[in-house]
Amino acid sequence: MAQMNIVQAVNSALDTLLERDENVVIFGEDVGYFGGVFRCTDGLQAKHGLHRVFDTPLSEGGIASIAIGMGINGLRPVAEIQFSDYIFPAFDQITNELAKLRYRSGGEYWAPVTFRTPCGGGIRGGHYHSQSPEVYFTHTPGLKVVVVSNPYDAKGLLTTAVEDDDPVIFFEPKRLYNGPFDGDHTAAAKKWDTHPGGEVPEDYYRIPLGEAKVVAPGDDVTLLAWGTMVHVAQAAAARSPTSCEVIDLRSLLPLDLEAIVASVQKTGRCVVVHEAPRTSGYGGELAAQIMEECFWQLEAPVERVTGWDTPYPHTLEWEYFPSQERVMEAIARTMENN
Amino acid sequence: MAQMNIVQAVNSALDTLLERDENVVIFGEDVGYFGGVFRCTDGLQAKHGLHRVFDTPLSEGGIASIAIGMGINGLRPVAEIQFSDYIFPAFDQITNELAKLRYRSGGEYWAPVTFRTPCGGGIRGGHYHSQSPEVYFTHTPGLKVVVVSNPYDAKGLLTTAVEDDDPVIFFEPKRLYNGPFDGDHTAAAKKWDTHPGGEVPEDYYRIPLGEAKVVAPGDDVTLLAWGTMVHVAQAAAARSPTSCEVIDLRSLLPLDLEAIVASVQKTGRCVVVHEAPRTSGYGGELAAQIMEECFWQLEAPVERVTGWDTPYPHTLEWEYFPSQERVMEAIARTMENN
Amino acid sequence: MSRKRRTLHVPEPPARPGEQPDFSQLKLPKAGEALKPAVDGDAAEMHDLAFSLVRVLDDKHKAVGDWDPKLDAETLRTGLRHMLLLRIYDDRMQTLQRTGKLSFYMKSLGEEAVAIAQGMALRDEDILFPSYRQPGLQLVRGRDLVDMMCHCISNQRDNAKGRQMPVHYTWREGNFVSISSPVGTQFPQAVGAAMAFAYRGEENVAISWVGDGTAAEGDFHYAINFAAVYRAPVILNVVNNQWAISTHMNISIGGATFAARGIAYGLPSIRVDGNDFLALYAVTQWAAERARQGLGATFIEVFTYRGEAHSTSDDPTRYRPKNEWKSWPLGDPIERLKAHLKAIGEWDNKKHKALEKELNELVIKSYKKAEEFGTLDEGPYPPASTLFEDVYKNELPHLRKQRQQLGV
Amino acid sequence: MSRKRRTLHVPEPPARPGEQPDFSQLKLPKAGEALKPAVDGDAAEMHDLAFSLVRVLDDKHKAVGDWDPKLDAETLRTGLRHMLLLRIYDDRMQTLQRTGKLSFYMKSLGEEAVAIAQGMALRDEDILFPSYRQPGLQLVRGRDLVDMMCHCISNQRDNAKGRQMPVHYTWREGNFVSISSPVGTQFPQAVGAAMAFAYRGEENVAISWVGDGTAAEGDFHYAINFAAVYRAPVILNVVNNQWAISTHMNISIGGATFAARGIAYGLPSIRVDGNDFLALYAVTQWAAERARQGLGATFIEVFTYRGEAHSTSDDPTRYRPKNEWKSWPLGDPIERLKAHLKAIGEWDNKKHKALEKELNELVIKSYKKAEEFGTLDEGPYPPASTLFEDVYKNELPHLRKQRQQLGV
Ligand SMILES: Cc1ncc(C[n+]2csc(CCOP(=O)(O)OP(=O)(O)O)c2C)c(N)n1
Ligand SMILES: Cc1ncc(C[n+]2csc(CCOP(=O)(O)OP(=O)(O)O)c2C)c(N)n1
Ligand SMILES: [Mg+2]
Ligand SMILES: [Mg+2]
Repeated sequence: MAQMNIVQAVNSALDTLLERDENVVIFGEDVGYFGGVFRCTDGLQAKHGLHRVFDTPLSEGGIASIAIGMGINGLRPVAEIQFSDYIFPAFDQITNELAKLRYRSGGEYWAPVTFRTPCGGGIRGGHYHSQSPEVYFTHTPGLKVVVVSNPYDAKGLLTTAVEDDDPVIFFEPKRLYNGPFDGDHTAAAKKWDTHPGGEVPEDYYRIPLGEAKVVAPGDDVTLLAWGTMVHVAQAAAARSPTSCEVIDLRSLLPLDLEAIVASVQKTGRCVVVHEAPRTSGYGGELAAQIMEECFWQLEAPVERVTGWDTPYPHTLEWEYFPSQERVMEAIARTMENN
Repeated sequence: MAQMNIVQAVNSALDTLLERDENVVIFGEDVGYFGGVFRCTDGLQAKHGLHRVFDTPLSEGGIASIAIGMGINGLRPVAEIQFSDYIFPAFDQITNELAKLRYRSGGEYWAPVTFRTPCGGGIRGGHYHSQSPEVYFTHTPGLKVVVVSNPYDAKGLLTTAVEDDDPVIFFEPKRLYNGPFDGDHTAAAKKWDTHPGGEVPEDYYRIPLGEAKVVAPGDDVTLLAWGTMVHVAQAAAARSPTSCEVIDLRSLLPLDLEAIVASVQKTGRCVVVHEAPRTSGYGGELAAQIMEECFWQLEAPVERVTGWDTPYPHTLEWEYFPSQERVMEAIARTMENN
Repeated sequence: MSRKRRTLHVPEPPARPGEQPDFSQLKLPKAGEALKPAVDGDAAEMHDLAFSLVRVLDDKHKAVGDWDPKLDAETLRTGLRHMLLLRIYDDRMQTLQRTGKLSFYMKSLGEEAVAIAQGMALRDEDILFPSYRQPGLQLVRGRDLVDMMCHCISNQRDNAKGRQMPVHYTWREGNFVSISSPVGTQFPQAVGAAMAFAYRGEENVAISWVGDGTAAEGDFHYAINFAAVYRAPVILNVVNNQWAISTHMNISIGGATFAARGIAYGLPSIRVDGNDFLALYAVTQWAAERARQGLGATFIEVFTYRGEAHSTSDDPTRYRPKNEWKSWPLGDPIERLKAHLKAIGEWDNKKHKALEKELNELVIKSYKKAEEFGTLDEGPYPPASTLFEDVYKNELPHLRKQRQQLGV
Repeated sequence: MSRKRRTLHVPEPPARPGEQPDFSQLKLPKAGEALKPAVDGDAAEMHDLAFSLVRVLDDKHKAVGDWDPKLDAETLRTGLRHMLLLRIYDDRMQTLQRTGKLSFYMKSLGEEAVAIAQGMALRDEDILFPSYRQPGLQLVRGRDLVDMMCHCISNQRDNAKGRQMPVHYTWREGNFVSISSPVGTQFPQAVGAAMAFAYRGEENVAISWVGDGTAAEGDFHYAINFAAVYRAPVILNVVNNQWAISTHMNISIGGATFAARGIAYGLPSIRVDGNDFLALYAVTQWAAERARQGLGATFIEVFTYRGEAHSTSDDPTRYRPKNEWKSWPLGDPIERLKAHLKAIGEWDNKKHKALEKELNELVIKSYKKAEEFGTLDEGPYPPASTLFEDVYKNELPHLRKQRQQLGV
């Protein structure tokens, strides 16, 4: 066991994977010599060689497509998209090619590609360094989608994602890289050493995709969140007079519907929290599934606390970012229906 | 008034727009001399000139980006994406640029671009000529999204879309181009002349975006649909013993929530039908909003009848395509909860 | 050349329906004229090849010049056989499409040499990333026609399990990567596959093809750029058949040649007569050898003409002169190879007739066999449960639920 | 050059931290060497310009050769002033960023001539699609520094209403199109804007810039291809400052030059010394004139060096030698123009000092004024209700509801 932040946990996962499987290759913009703009691949090129961890031209479409070709031809590529805001030039290769390859070839071809990409806001990144595009990928059959919320999960889930023979889009909330963040930007920044998820085994381990985690047990309202919002939800739950069960979904697809249903059937109330815009966000899908599965147990409509339906602002970031207060209000609203 | 199919209605709208506004330009792959692979721009180049209706290189990203530049510089471009399956190479320009331009520039710049694109299945087009990607665009603030279901609406909505100063993604279900289609592929193909929507004014008219249309009144279940599924839903409603109110959403964004709420508050039950895959489809968003607005009126969970969470198949198309039967079963299921 | 512009310039083809085909702007170097650089030559010294045209067969049907690959007659006859089979197969399938036996079809007419000659110049371990216009590669690698047909008529033996439209073949055994409809996506994928060969220190090459129209996609640029940067052992071909559905290449290319695009990235870039079996073979062999030696990628413009409609969904008389193909100066690849074989005394009309007959029978027999596994209209199709297979390696819970909902 | 490959080839820069900077591979033609074609010359006859380097200022600081734009001293002094102001402004803003007054900053150090010389060679009606590295264009067109600063410190007077990070300026009055972070997207948009000029028969041109790294994006290819096909009156510049964050241009370019990419599309393609004010001015003027005459697009590689970190988020000593910029043979654009003005007797050190002082004061005074409208930390910011403005032209119902939910 060691103390790690998410940057180090990702680095440790990649290091371990490079050691264990010679087919693992890592590439992307600035990931080679420099070790990535967030330093997630720091030292890996020096340790494993230029041909295993390397820089690419500035071309997300190119990165995605060579990853697919490598995957078809026996490698296990881990590609970094520098910010998830920049994944869109690769959208066609990901949705039309990578996602559909196994299906369209009758199972003859597949490409076990993992895309790692920093997502989310809270870093004054404005419009184009703050987006949370996860829902687009959940609507694309053939892809798996993971969003991590702490170092321990990051390493365990990334290891599983890379070893998975299906393509995985792996989101790393950049606001969490160096410490947990509960939405209170006026408080001093925390480090991971104050959080249980900061304890990370140095050796190889896996966390299965599709298993949500109850991060705080409770009785009256279920809070569903992923990424940074897990911390916001937990903080709101702690401040709320209501007993809340907070669930970190971890993988959005496959979805751990069982865990969600078990909780909502118990509590009868649910608040989904995400950073992405509201309309057609993953919160809508969850609300719909919860209604389908728990209709008779629901005591109030599933509440959604989300980013607004606007692009992500810079100056007014904290008016956009779903706050503890907004989560608490939503909890209170679900309780009104009593 | 004239009898038109959707191809002709679109053509007539474009013709009228070209006449009325010299800033309207139309371009895309094969839309010029040839008049488009679905013939929607037939004759327009000959009539209005090479510089107003022209062919482009085979590059959806290029088409989208020059459209934006033209829009910034005073033109009103109408670009065709030959199949909506091929809109993804333009995804970055559409979601990161076009959608966010007005916002990021503090309102200084905008681009009044309309993308027309044939969508949906039912034509044995398989994987890559059948997709319904509308939900991706509804999750992108800054875009408006329209899906048409008949010639009259097609002309009226397209006219409004092109004249709108916001960007619009305008979906034309290709299975409906030549006639209404209710999902029964074993029946003889119908023509638009048997449908009231086949009557189309030859002159200019507009249909506002954001107004849904009740296409069949009813009391017990609300059916929400758009595009081809409007016809499937109507046929299912007609066959069903239950009294169904069928609503054609027409524009998904802006959404006519009022009309939906009014209907569901009356019926207490709702089935959403769409062709796109289920997970994170627009049906999830609608279900969530309906729960939010009509929680106390709902007698049963909102049902979703959708494409499966697989890529669109070729041979087994009719196992994939949401059928009247599946809609009827869903209606029946909502009625069970009585 | 100076002129004030009045409005937007939009290029047009030399001739439209009702007009005479016009290839007068075409500059065709003579056979044997283009120099052949050493396999390990410096790309910067080969720019000429991107503006010239490598041709081996001369007007008298002789093979001339440095690029003559000096193939034995047996190889040439095999090439002829493959091309002929492809044409007959195409004809048959297109006819069947017209009668409703296939939902869709696309021919290689006039471009048969591309897949056949280039395919023959490679090794079986080399991995192919074709577009829909190179099904002939499968013939070169000996695929059973019955399997190809079963895919095309979408029956239960379609190894793609009915997921795609006809002509979107996949054949892992033949190293023929699943074709997808979005054009161009395979081009940079081939570069990735080539990088994997290099990574492992293997000598194999990857090869891919896109059309003249497709060269406008971003994928084209990714491919050529990444190939150059990593010196990937890949052969990147633009098959310039002058048309992209109804769009003439004048709309696809602003000036220069397609081959010139390779120069811009420092790649050896060769323009080759796409209807000249020998030239195509030689150029591909040269490029493959270069790649195997670790010297990186080659870019090839294959200059040809699309003899047929784009696909069965399309009517070319609406946008180009009816007889344009007949006026096309580089002729018919089959006729040209046949004439060459005859000119060197290795073929005659009688043999040709016999071969045609044999291949016709093979196609007819194969089709009968294929129909035994089902037809488009009647089935049997792959079972409905296959709808939910292969989305992921293992079925995920939500798909299991959906499968059960469909009752399969 | 033949060698068996063992594994994947990955290019590296000539020198890394701890090593000596190494520009020995650089071939620098002499000033005045490159020929200047007629404005209406045939692009196919100008290929040399894509492999050479247009330079006007020689080692003795004299303007030489055909490309000398023969600017009067007043214009040169204006250029010097703008470049100097840009540098002082940059220094000030970067310092302020370090003290937390800005959330982020990016400098133009070493590349000041790009925006200033190119901007000055244009007309005000010409539309600009810059990257984040050409803020200097605003100085050329006389934007008030206070407005630029208000954007950068994200206060209530930011005309972008706080929607973007600093240096993402927008300025419609100056025909300066809103900068967005996704690199390269503006390049083909500029082509569309140029097509609109052509469509209306106007003489104006559009111009855009991307970096060496960015040239790998699909947008780059779209731009150059569409520009060529429609002969759009656009000037497309690749500012090759040799680095894309930590990525050396050797990873961006497989061979040849960036300028060579224009050749591939039949465009006049010119490589120019990006630190030579006169050369940049001349080349841009030539390209603009060509575009105004209806002769279409020009492609320009501006060869320079990024003197500073990529941005304030980045530490270049981790990936390149510390003193690389100092070893860069093409020097500092400000020093070079200054030396030229001195050499022609139009400038001296005293004037320079005075100018520096004046501009320093201007920047300090402007900043004081800017802070009056609010600061990053304290505000006032744009009111919270602006969060919901400009998503659409008019507020849609769901946004109204969300605004009300926020209580604004
Ligand atoms: C991304 C994408 N856009 C559009 C299409 C529709 N389409 C199919 S083939 C084709 C023309 C291709 O022309 P070319 O590249 O010259 O190849 P050819 O058919 O001549 O072999 C078009 C536009 C597509 N399949 N994919
Ligand atoms: C599409 C996209 N991918 C990645 C980034 C992150 N990024 C910002 S600038 C940059 C490097 C750009 O280098 P270059 O094009 O050479 O321009 P320069 O900074 O040198 O002016 C990168 C990778 C981005 N902004 N947009
Ligand atoms: Mg073609
Ligand atoms: Mg750069």
